[in-house]
Amino acid sequence: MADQDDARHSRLRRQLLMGMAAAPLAGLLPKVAFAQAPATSAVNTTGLAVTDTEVTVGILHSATGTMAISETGSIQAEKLAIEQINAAGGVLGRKIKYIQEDGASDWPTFAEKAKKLLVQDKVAAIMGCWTSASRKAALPVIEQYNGMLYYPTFYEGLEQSKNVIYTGQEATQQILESLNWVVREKGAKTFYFIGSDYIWPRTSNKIARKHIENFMKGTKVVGEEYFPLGHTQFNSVINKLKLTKPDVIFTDVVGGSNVAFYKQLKAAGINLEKQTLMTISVTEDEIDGIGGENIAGAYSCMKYFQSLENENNKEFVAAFKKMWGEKTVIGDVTQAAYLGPWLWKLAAEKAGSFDVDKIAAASPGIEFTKAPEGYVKVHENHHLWSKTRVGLAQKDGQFKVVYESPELIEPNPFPKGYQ
Amino acid sequence: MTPIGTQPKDFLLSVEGLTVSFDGFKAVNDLSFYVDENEIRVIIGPNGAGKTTVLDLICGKTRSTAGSIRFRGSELTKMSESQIVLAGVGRKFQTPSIYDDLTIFENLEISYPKGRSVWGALTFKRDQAVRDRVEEVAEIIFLKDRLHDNAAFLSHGQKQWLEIGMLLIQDPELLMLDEPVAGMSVSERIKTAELLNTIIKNRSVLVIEHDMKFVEDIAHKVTVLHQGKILSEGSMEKVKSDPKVVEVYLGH
Amino acid sequence: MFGEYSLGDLGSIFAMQGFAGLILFSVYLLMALGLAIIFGQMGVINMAHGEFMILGAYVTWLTSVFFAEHLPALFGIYFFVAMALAFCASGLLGMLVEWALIRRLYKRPLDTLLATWGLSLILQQVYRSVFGPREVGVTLPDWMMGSLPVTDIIEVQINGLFVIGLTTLITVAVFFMIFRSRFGQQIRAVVQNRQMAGAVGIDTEKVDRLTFGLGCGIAGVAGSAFTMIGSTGPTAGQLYIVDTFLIVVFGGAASLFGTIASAFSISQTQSTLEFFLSGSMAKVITLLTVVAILMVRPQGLFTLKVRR
Amino acid sequence: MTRAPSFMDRKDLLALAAVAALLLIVFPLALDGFRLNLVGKYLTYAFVAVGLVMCWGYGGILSLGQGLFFGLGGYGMAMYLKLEASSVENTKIQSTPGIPDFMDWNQLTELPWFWHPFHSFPLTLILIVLVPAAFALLIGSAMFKRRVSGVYFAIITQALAAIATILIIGQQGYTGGVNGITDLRTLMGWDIRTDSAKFILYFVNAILLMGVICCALFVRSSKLGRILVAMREKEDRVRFSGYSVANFQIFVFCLGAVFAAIGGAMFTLQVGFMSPSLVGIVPSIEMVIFTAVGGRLSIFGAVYGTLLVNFAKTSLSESFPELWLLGLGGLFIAVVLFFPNGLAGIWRDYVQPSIDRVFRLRSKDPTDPGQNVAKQAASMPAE
Repeated sequence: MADQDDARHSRLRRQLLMGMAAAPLAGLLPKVAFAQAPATSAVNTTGLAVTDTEVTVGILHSATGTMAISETGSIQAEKLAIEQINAAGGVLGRKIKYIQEDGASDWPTFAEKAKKLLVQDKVAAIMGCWTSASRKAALPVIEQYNGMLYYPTFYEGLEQSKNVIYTGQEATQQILESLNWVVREKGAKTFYFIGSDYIWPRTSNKIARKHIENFMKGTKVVGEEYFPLGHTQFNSVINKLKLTKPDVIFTDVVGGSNVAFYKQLKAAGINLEKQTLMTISVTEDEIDGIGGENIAGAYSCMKYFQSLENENNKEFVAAFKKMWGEKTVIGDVTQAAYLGPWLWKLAAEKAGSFDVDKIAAASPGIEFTKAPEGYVKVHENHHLWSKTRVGLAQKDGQFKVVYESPELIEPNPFPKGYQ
Repeated sequence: MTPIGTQPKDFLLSVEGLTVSFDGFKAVNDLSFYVDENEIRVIIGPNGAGKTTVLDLICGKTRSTAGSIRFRGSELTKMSESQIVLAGVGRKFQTPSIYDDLTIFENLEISYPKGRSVWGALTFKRDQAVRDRVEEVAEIIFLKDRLHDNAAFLSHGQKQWLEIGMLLIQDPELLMLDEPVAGMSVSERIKTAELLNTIIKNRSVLVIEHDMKFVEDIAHKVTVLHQGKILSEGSMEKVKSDPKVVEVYLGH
Repeated sequence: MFGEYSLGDLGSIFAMQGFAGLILFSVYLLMALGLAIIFGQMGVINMAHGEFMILGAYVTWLTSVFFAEHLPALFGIYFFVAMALAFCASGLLGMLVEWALIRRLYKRPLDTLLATWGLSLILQQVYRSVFGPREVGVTLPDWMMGSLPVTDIIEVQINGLFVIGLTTLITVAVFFMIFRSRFGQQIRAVVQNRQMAGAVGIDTEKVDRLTFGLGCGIAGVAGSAFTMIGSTGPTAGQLYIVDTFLIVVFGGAASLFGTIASAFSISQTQSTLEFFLSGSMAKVITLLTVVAILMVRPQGLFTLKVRR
Repeated sequence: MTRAPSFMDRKDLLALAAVAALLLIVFPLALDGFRLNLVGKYLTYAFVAVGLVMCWGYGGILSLGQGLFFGLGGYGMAMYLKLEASSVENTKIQSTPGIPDFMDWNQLTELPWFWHPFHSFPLTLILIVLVPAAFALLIGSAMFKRRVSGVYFAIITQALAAIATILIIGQQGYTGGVNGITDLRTLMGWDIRTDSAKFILYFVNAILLMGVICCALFVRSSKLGRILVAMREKEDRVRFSGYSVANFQIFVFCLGAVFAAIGGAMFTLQVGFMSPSLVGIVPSIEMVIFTAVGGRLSIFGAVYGTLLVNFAKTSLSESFPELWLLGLGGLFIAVVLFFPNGLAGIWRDYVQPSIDRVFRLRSKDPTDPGQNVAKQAASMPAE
């Protein structure tokens, strides 16, 4: 909303102004810090935008276009993390400065802006991208110019790069445990897949199908449907659901289609309290648009829910709301985006350098104990070890966590037997 | 509908049983007439009689519902507009139809009967023959000194002449003119009559006109249309004295 | 694929599929009616039609929020108020746009396309700045969500019925307005011969403005109704534009009957195909069929043969 | 009279020289590698815009589906590059090595038939031109022969662009889906990702664009160009002067399609991937806007319009990321309402007169009729 937006801006402005006013007073304090900060020539051997007091990173998401809906949360989380890191003394004694670029929901623009950030602005890292398409477009650029991308979205896997840290889950992490859970808890035998028509739902469903057909006895997939992005008419598939009566409706519909799908499902009399529906694409963000009353009773598998009961998360949620307003909600990707700047900070400190090669090498094994989702650790393959959780959607738009994997799940972007 | 027993090939143009209906309204109804070589035929009739529609049908702008139009032995109703033109039928529209954004030279050049295919137009060369012919025609239509002006700057009468010139350069065997002197000043009208008298040599002409004086001057034969049908046909004297004609048209 | 189902099941499914087709038909018709007036009657290509719909949707959302906070007792009927407000908001914006933009472009129909595309970009950004980039969830009164069970399997969606009813009502109203009322007479007069209409004392500028406003207002109502089934976000309007234009063109632009016939045939084709094919392919085949038919018969389904 | 190529008058020659100087000298000297590559990307859209000047400005045919042709060209090139990047060696971790990675993810085990021609570079080049031309011929024949008029044609081409997008996204095993065809590396062994390759590609692109401009100038100055102007004004008169109007419309639509396809292929080479987001309605309409901003009747204007809008888009989105849509939308409206002849019109109405005043003494014989078309075509009011 306008006033909300304005409030954000003016709050930011106020913070900036206060910071400037405080600078002369606090002039003595940072000097102590700088005295300890390693020399710029030592921490930056590749000509990145690092000065004695500052280090620049890029934020690259869509502020405009269809994806702005989803990416706004990520931008907010990354800004929060950067602010918190700066408040805690920065990275290697330097404050983080960010340059924000708009990908405009347009994949070539992502490539263009990534290149701009790397070549012109010489940023030390990029927090950014959301859709697979934008990452695929930006990746060759990032590899060519040896940048460092922190990518927050849960995605289809099948990728691994020295220059990317994937802070969201890859498909097997997200799906397999949850499928086991639904078969175990609900005695599910039949599944019906409904997804948006692009690579992530198709790959996720392929993995789910392989798991169901090959690794679980007596279960099968009775239908699989894909709809163009932005599709809003689901009555036909709902009729098919009524005909096949699957035990579980497994969905990965994204964007505006989500809203249409759940509203029509409810209107058609499919009561999610009785009919098990499991989704891997609905977070708190999406429920904002769908309306809690339309999706209550559905199960979502994610690694993070806003309602997680732990100290890290309580602090994170409070800080987030303080910065961005009481009404904002935090979804899985938003939390994953929040991890990006922190993981980069930890890696830089471990490496003692901002050099991309050193950070890439230092990243595996990095542990972030203050993560809102609990505890995460970077794997050799640059994905995160993480738990997976099943949340039950509530009327108020929040999830009640009904299951949590007992152990951290190993990321496996190239799953054998699932391809 | 095709009548049997006539010998169409004797005529340059034979229209037989021609009918067209717009959503049930028959604008032209079972019309038959024949035009000889070198004949000047004038079609007259009250507003809405279907005069312009007859010309539209002959040149292919409107497709007939039934009937046949034979020109030099070929059936025009089955041909495309450009084929009809190539067969030798030229048509001038009621309101001057010229290209305002082109010069008079270019207006005339486009009607020059060469380079009418896509490839031909791409490779068309403006050689001396083209220039000579364009200038010759420009002379006839009184526009020689304005060859390189934009056509938009011409007066209404001059535009009419330009269009006639465009037809002239096309050199059709059958020339169809829709009200060539409408909206002209008296002096322009006199010049136009003069112009028409030069250009109608060696070809057949089909004219729609309201100006009776003008009609009497040029017509060999007159056809009177009324409600899509022929009311009377023959020499001007004969038509003038036909009581049916007097009733619906002249006495109007 | 039907081997495993009983005859009764199949019968029920076909009944429900027919109903789904009817809902889709109503949705399509509702989307297209406003455009049929603007494009069909005025010849203006309004690429911002979707944004006018979304304005209606946002107005509905604002109304729902207002009722929830201030008049919770009347929440059950807020939707009717919202639709009326949506009509007014989109209609007024439409009249403003006509005054500022469209009336200067009547002689350049292709240019209206470009200008209204620019307008749609501006409106999208305005929505984004005012309402935020995220989708807003419109809470519906309980009575509108849910369904009436007819048999074990057959259930009739109440909001589906509502959309069907609303579309019927608006269609009848539009027909009455265009073909029976004095205003409609004036619209048709202006469409057929602007100068003549002006000469006989019709204020053609006013008629244009009201016609455009009417078309946009109907778009607003459509947007309001779509909050029941679709999403409301700054860019949601773009999703509808291709479908909507195809429906109007397929029907034969100047014919309101054609628009109905076209919405019916397209929705039935798509709904049936969706049952047998995947959603994406159903959409592609439906659109391709429409385009192919338009290539063979460019004037659309219904048209008058006139001397041009 | 300067007897350079007969299809250019002195003004065109000067304009061409100015464009050449700007593209081949000023930009490479003034811009760093990154910005130069950006300009190269913009210039690929200028191919489409020049085609639109011919189709829309001269032919009166507004196509809202040029993205389709841009995409056909771009995908053609991308398919060739992808096959080269998917050598058995590069793809040995796949279950079926030797096919593009996205096919492997979609359980394809052999290359679809329509990919096979793209193993050969010469064949790819031919197909990049031929396939869009064939599509345009098909669409054009179906529609122009039936006299589909401007607005309808625009809407139908728009629908075709939308269908193409849904199809590409839906058939991801064959097309790479929404991600497009990414991770392109070499062209006949030459790494196109390096800065030096980008530099060379920029020049190839600029020179090709000038070739396309010359081609457009030639068509415009031929009798065909005058027939196009004539058709736009009095289609019936042209028809009843013995021309098949439809054939000329088909020709100019095919020409526009081929120009767009060349632009698409160059896009793929310079940007390094091709995706359905360049095929759909939005890019197609944006390209029309570039043309309108440049001046729909000005071939050179198309280039400047494309550059201007894209520079504005990039700089606005860098400084005010959340506001650039407002600027862009306002630009559309302003151009349509106040400058229907775009930059070319502004140049003609304000800049050219003052230049002429300076050079008045040296004015030359104005009667060569071949020169008049451009001037007059440019001076006509829109539609």
